[in-house]
Amino acid sequence: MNSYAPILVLGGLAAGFAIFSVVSGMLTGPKRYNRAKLEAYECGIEPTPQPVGGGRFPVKYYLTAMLFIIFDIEIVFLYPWAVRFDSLGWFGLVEMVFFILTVFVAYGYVWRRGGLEWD
Amino acid sequence: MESLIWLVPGLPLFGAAILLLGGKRTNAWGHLLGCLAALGSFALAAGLFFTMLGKHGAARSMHQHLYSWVPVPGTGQHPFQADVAFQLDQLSVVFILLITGVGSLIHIYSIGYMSHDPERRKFFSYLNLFLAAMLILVLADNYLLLYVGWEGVGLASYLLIGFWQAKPSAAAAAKKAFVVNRVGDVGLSIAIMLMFVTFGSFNFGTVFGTAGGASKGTLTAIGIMLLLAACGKSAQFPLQSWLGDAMEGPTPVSALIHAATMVTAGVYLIVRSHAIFDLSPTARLLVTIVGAITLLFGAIVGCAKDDIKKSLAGSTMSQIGYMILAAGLGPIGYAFAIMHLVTHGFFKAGLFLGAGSVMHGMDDEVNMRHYGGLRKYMPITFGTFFLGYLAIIGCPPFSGFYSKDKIIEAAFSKGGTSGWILGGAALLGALITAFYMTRMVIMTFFGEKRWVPDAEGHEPHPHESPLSMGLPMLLLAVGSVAAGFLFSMNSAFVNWLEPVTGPRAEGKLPGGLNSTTLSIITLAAVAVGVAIAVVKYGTGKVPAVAPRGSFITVAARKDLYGDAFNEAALMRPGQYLTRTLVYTDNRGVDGAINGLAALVGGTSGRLRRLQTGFVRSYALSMFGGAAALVAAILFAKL
Amino acid sequence: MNPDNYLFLSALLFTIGAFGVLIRRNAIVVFMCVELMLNAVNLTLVTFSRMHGDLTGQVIAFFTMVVAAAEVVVGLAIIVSVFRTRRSASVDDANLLKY
Amino acid sequence: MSVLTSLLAASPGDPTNPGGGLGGATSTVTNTFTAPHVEYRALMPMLVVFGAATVGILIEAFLPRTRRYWPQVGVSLAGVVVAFCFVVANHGMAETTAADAVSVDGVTLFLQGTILLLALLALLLVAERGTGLVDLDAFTAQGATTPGSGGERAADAAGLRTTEVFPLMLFSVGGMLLFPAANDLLTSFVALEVLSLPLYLLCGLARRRRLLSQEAAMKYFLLGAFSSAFFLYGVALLYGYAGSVRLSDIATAITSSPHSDVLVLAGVALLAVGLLFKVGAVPFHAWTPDVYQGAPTPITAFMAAATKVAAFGALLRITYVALPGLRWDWRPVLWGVAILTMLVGAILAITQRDIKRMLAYSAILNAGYILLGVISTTSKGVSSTLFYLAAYGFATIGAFAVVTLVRESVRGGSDSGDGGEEDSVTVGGEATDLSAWAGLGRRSPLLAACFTVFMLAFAGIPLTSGFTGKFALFTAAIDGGAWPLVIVGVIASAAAAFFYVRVIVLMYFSEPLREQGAGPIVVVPSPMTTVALTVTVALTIALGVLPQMALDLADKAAYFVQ
Repeated sequence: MNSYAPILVLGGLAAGFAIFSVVSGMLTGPKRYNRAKLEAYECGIEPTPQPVGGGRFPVKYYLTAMLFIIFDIEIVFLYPWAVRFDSLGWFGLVEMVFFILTVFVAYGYVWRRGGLEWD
Repeated sequence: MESLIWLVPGLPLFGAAILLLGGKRTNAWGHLLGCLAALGSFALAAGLFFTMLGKHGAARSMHQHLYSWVPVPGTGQHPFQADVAFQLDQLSVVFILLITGVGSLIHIYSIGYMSHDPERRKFFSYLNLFLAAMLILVLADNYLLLYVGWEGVGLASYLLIGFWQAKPSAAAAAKKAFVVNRVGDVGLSIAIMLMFVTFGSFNFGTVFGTAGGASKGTLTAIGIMLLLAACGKSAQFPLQSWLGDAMEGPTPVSALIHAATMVTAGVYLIVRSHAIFDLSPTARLLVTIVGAITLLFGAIVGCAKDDIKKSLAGSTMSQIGYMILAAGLGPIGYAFAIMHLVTHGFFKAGLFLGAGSVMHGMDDEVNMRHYGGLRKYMPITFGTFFLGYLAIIGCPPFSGFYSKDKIIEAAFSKGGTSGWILGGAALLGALITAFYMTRMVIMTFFGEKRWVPDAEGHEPHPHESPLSMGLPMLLLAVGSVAAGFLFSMNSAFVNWLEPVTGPRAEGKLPGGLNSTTLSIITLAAVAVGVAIAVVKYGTGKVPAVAPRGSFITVAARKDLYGDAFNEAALMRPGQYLTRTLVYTDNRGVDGAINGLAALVGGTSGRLRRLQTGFVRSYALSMFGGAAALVAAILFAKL
Repeated sequence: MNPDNYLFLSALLFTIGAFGVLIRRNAIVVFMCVELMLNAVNLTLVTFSRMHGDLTGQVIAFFTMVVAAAEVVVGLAIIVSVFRTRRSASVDDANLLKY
Repeated sequence: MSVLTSLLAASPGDPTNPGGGLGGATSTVTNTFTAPHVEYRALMPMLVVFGAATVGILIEAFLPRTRRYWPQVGVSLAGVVVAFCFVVANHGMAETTAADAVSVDGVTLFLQGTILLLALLALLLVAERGTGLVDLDAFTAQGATTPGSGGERAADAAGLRTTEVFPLMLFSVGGMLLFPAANDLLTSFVALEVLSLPLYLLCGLARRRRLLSQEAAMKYFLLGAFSSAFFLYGVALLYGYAGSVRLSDIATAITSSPHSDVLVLAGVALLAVGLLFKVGAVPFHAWTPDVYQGAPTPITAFMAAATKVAAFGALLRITYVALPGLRWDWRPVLWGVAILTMLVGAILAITQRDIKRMLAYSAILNAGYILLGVISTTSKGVSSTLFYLAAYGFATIGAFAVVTLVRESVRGGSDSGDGGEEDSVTVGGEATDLSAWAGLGRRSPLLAACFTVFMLAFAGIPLTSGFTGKFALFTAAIDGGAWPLVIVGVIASAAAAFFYVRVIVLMYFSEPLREQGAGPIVVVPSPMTTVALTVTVALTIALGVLPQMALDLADKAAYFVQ
């Protein structure tokens, strides 16, 4: 357990600071509300209204999410290579270049077939 | 040359395949391709023959192994080895020359004969198929491959007899030929099974080499089964009834298959298997009896028929009876059986082609009573037919004289009472042959015209047939004239076959006869036959409608009640037996089988409900299966 | 901590996933349950890897993750197209092929 | 202490740190790394196929829609043919390569050759687009459109073609090539997924009856993913037992390990679930009929033939290389599976009314037969399995090729919706109901004759490949002591002969169905299907009449490298 103690201490400190900030703001700050202030974010894009019954997202979200996952997961092979880059040497480099090239082929397909376009 | 043996049956087989698969696309040139395949095969056969002539002694027997069909390496006592291999020896070379030679001529003849038939291409494909199967039959080096060819010629024969299947009679005839042949085929298959059990091989060499080691009873059984097979294919008593009806097929078919080649397969089978018959006198005796009965039977039938082709069919039956008789006589007869087979191949094919030519000119009329006086209108046909006639009745020096005379002599020299009976039968057969053949020639070519107008009132206009039909007839006539003399010179034919059939045993003629006196007696019998026919038909008027005739004539017209016998002795009891069997079968066996089938069907119907279509229930079955698998494999261990 | 416990946990997760496949109707959820099974296996692999002191197990886990991601893409494509046709993602509604 | 703990306490685990956390694994890594030797020649068949698939992806990306078809066909066929040439050139090879992940030996090469030939024939069926007169495209114009929607009609009218099927098929073929060659279980798993994932998608791309097609894809996908989870769990357990996933290491661990075998046995059983699922053995067969029926017929042909070859190849390698030491444990289980598979396949096929479904049950039945070869554990068993897989594969592709040609006729109107004339008859979807096949022999004798050949081959009638194959399998099984299985096999064959022959009887001796005038019609395909059909008929007969060469080849190929 000893090794985890600093983490716990750090966590406790962070939590304490967060609670202190919020509570002190609530207690000391002025309270003047208007419509803009009631939004979830005070600036930027207006959030999409939540549809009735849980609702459905357009398929575009699914597509983008899928593309993210599939390209993201390839990183899994890059990490070990990056960590052991020195000892893997040229062999590792060449293999990895081939791997990334293959991923680029998939990327090219997605791009040309309009997978990256939102509309 | 030796490596080309496979092409001999291969060429017609390719021809048949191209014509059958090509369909209507090959209509324009199909007949030419068919002829080319046959001629090519003949050329190869001739080449092989000359190659063989160039060799001596044992080297003459050539052998080609193509491949082994599913060999089962020696697990049991007898490893199952079914080879596709060809053997070309002195016997098979005679056959392939006859088959491809006569076959080619008949192919050419058919171009003219079938020229008006819309299905000519199909006809040629069947003819090619027949050639291929027949060549496989005679070239096979083992009984299994021989069986393939045997069934193949049966199939081709069935297809060709029923070629005009729109005619109910032709369809019925094809079916009859097929069914009767099956009886014989069963004999062959049983013989092959017996051989495999006894000798552990199908190979000719192995079977014949070890035949001496088998018991007499086994050999006799094999011999009798082979005889049954020969009876079926060669239309011998008691399986003769199909041949007459087979004349429903186109005439070239009758000439090629039902006169020259296929029907002689039985003779080939017996001569090829001589090693087995040599060791079983009982089987041989049966063979001679069958031959003698058939030769008389066929001749009598031939006397009474007014249909020219059916009369010739009776004659074929009778002549093959001679060959079977000769083959049954053993070493003194084998070579003569084959020699008669070859000469018969020439003259009978010629006679059939002549008959076909007559029919062609007479608007497909087959009744001889409606012919008459055709000599002047069809000189070539008459000439060739007459030469064939002289050959078949055994008039010296035509080919039939040499071969038939020898058979009669061999029959007498068998010795003992049986020798007298067989010889007498053969002699009587010669007399009757002379009678019915003379009758046929007179009724067809001589006398007054008895032509009958057809249904629309057109008089027939007999005319000579085209060259494509005339040429084969001429060539066959040459064979009919010369073959016998050539074969007999210095016993050339007998010596040629000696390595296959074994040395010929010289028989001794009984009772003060010698070969010259016997020849004279035979010629006298022939002369008597001719004389009776001339008196009966040549002088008076031949009635256009057959008179009632004596009871023998009536019986002979009905094929000596062959069909009636079959019907009474086999069909009726067979039907009765079938009905009884069907009854017990329905009640007993079928009850069980149907019950089982219903059980399976019911199980199936119930089980398929498990296939609910719900993916979750499939997953459940998989999960259960996985659990069961784990449990089973662990349980098996614990 | 005893590594056995990880094995038990992963076996438990695997079973939960398998039962989820058997009892859930929504195709997406069924599929997520399959993913749960795969991840349970990952846990097993990593545990064994630790116990053997051998990296192979962890490498296999990497591969499994990638394969699972590819499976997600393919699976969701199929499920979405089925959903768009039938307006339902229930596996029990897809029941035309049977017997 | 639980069972597991006792098992693992003595396993070659981590003795120094039994109770520690999971953070110290890197300490075991050495700092030296030697690049593995990769024998590229041995890998060429797979590399070529995957390369061709990648080129296919690029074609999809960079060529305009209308010009993709021929390049795709060309690249796919060329890829498969070149790969086949490499397989032939590699004959006699016996080595493991790529860090022992792949073993190239007789069995691998024979199966790879078989898979490539089958893939070539299946590609011809997939590439079938009909002639100018009829459109025989089996695939939907655009997979993303909803069936029956305006979008689908628009895509159809625009003449769009789904050419992605070619790279998808090639990826699948690549996975199949790797599956029987995989020398460790990780490679096996990856190959299994690479071959399966494209197939899931291909199943859902049918042009007609898209609802069924999508349903088939979903079922296949969910169950396939389910089964691969089991497979993976099996891999994990074997890894836990042996400390390695290499097949030879597992075999060594089994013979040398003093521990109880519970872990390895459970692992083997779970591994078997995944493999038996792919070959369609009972009780993991439930997907087969549904998926075979719903998938586009060319894909069904490909799946039924090539997947079976690949999956049995993997099963052979795993059982013969990794598990010979456990022979006495897995054999009885496989006995049960084989018996169930043969009986269920034969019995259920009897009551099927749909030709594709019937062929699916026939596929299950045949999987049962092939299991006999696996069970016999002799080299004769291996060679007979190899031969049977090839014989069965060709006949299957041919049979499904025939199915693609028997079509329903639609009176008036076509897909494009101009249903003005009453008398025009257009070609509809495949007439898979058996009643539609009545009298086919009269309408199209040649096609009926082809189908008869395949049915006779399935029924195991002499002079067809099926007879030779069954003969070899049953002989091997008897040699291996599995004669009760052979008895079940023969009984199943007898029952099976019933439904095979029934189709023949139906085609030749039944009056054609005449409902509302237009019955089913037989379409004339482009040369692609014709070639595939001719080749399969020829091979089916050739393997029955002249099997010696192929049997010798299979005999020679029946060796594994460790």
